[in-house]
Amino acid sequence: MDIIRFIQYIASGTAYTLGVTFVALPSGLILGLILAIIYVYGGKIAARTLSVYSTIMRGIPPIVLLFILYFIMSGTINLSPFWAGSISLGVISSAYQMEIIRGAILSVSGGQMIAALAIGMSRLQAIRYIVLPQTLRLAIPPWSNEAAIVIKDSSLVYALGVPEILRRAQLISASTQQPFLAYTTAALIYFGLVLFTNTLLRRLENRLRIPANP
Amino acid sequence: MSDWLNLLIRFFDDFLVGAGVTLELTAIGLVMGFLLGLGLALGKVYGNKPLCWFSTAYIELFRGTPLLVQLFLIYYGLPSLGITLSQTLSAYLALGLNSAAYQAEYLRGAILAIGNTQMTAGRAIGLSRWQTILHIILPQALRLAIPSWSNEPILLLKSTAVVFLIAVQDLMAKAKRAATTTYNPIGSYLAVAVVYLVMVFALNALLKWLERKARIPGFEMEGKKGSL
Amino acid sequence: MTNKILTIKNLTKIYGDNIVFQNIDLSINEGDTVVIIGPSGTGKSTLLRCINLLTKPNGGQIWLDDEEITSKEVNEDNVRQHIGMVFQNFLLFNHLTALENVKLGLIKVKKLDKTAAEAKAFQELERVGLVDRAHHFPGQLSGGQQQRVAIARALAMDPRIMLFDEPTSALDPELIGEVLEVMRKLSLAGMTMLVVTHEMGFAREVADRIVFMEKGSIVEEGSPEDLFNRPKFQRTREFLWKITELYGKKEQEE
Amino acid sequence: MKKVSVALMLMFLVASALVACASPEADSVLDKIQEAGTVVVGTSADYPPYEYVDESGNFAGFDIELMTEIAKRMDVELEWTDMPFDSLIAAVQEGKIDMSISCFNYSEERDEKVDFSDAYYTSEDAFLVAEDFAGTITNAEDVANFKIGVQSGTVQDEWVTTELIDAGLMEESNLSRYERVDQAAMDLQAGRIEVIVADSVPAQALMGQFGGFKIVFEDMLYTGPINIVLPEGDSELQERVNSIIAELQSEGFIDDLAVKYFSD
Repeated sequence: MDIIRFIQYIASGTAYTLGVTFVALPSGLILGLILAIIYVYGGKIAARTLSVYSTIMRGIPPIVLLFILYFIMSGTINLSPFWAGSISLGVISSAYQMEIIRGAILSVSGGQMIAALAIGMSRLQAIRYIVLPQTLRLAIPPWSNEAAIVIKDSSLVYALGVPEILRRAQLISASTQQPFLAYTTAALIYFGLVLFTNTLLRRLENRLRIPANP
Repeated sequence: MSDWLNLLIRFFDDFLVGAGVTLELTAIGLVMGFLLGLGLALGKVYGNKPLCWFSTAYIELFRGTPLLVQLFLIYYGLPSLGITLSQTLSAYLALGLNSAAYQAEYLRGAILAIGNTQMTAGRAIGLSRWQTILHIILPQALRLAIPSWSNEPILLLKSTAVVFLIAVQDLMAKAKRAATTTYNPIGSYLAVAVVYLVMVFALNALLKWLERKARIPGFEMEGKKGSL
Repeated sequence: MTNKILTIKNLTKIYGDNIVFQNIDLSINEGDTVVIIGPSGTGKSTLLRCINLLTKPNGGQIWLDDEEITSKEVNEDNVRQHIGMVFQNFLLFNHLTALENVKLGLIKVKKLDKTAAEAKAFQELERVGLVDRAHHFPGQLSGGQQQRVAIARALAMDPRIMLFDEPTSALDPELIGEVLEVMRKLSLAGMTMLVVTHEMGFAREVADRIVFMEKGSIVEEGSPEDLFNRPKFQRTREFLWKITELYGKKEQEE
Repeated sequence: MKKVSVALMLMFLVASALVACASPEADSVLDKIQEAGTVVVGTSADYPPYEYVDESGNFAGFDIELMTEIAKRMDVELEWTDMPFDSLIAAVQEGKIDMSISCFNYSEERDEKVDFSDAYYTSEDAFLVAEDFAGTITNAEDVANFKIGVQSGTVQDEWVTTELIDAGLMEESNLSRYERVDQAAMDLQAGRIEVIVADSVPAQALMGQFGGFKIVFEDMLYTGPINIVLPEGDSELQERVNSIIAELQSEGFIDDLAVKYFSD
């Protein structure tokens, strides 16, 4: 097999890696966002519960959680390893994203909420139009860190047999006896993806920056 | 539930052995990562151009790729270059090399926060560049780095859980064993999840305690007010 | 007989063991400007927040026109849009321009369409003299300008009454004048206003009535003339003396 | 952008709702299968040539094609669920899948949890070594003198664990349990292990794929007949599957498949 086809074969796993990331990251964001809002505005019991959720989810290695969630999911509904793995990674990421967004909500001053209520907005409107737009901008830098982590963690679905970059590197290293080349190629593709995402998010951050925001 | 407790009791010894391996991996990875990370941090801040460039490239590459890929590269990739390491040695090396990149960044932050003034002061009393680094800057920087550094042991402990994929008999491998013997994968992985949680909590408590210890008055550094 | 816009009876607020204020009675006629003065920490700001239902009182009642707004059936969001509030630290929405700050409530709360909201918002910015700053973000405006936008934002909702919570105390001295000027014009135009401030000059000149509060209760109230020249109570006299003394010193320093 | 996020949110909600619903138990799995018109079969598609994922991402292999024919003859649709090998028995036991085909050998411990169909093929165990392997293995137990690799959770893993380690013939540290059998092959190549104990058919496949390997020993240890795993105590389903297997054997269908997949 010539080198180009060799690299092509591994690179075609990128579609799966990106697929996993594009399911896990947004679902983790939506879940994390909802949980963060409930955490901050949902009263004491909700906050207590979610703090336990966060501690547990962040205290267990992602691969252990991935296996637990995957077995629960593949047992209850018929999902392909790709979907089960992606959603599991999303759930895992939700705990980390919840903490990021919660931190950002808390750093948007409480006065913003009060000012919104004072002109007659409901709490939900205040969260939707005042708190969240500011929160999400603040959350971009730590969130871009999390995006890189999710891209890297997507390699864990290898263990579930999803033919993503790492799995393909392994398959081709077995058939061509070129493991070093195969894994180096895989590593460089991951590196490119992480670099690309970071650059993209930095651009986004600059574009969304509020002029002269204190 | 009682099934689950039975499982936990039946495999308790096994899990303990696995937890021991996990802790060993964490400890060795941490020490290796610290020594190498310190070198990288110094190389990036004070090194000449090639050294600085190397340190930067190393840090970016190791932080920008999955640990699992690094592990496979070392375990399955190196033999084709004629370097065949054992399973445990490969795991130590992968964890150490990976952790070094992260620890280098914590240490670099602390070194930069100490600032140039300390270097000037050291040089002013006739110390050489490396003497100043060794006797003036590092003692302060290491203390300064403690709060941000104290995340690393826990992150590393959690990331050791992939080494079962190169057949190292860590806690996660024991869970797999329990799963295949009892045909109860969910229960087995839940059981080791609890063991991991206990280890993480214990380690966290230990680190908090150490952090408090390090804050003894008189050992406090002026640079602590620096922006970290 | 003039129309009472705001009536407060027996209002009490307690945080834990700390009585913020107790048994407050107060009423405001349509078109009047009432100024509350008194030392810091006597519950003046909390009183304003209670009136706007941002804080729940522990006892007592408040009526806006003829509606009891402290009753349980009341929709708080509805009440708040009829009570404008201006805060000490402006609290403009940081991610929106001046125009958008004023416009948002019109669109989301009053449900105006975009063109109507924009026209109204420009009208309010005109009133506070900031049309030329419409597209600036809060971070690009001076403190005085920010506070004027905040006033325009509150006015845009066509409130029955405006509450001002120390609107100038976070401002550099040279910026205080422009805000007070806007408030003076509002008062002259017949807006009903309840103002907490330490600006004695403003109180003396603009207020129809002055209320002196101390340690959680109203000590005395009356016309500026009566209160400043013939205070009935020793405590009022002491407070007024202290504040003019302070003021005098401050002015000499600058 | 808005639509995308709404769609994703919906997707996520649906998924989590599905997770929350557990499948109800039916009286006979056969009734349930026929009622639904679909049989849900679990496999672990990482064991070529029995079952694997081909280059275009479809399931392929001996077991896969056999099961497709069985489903056709049951007159129902076939739905595959791919899961790790270790979890297949549990999934059948809990009724999450109707049956499982994944090169299952009979074992007593497994039989306590689930039922087995009649055998559709008979396999042997093989000891796979590098071509320059110099050791001698005359009895199966002689393998205890070498560093062994197995796929985790297979009967070969079971055999080494009980017959060699528990019997005191070898140290547990000399056994490496791998997630996948091709990982073991890579370690055999690197010289970290000396012998792979595996089913002889995949062992031959590895020989072809990697090169430089040879088989030094072949026998039935714990392996032997390969069966389909069925839910415990469901005789109706068992009879139906057995009769189809008998049909396929007498028609020569299974022999043809073996020629297609197992001979080079």
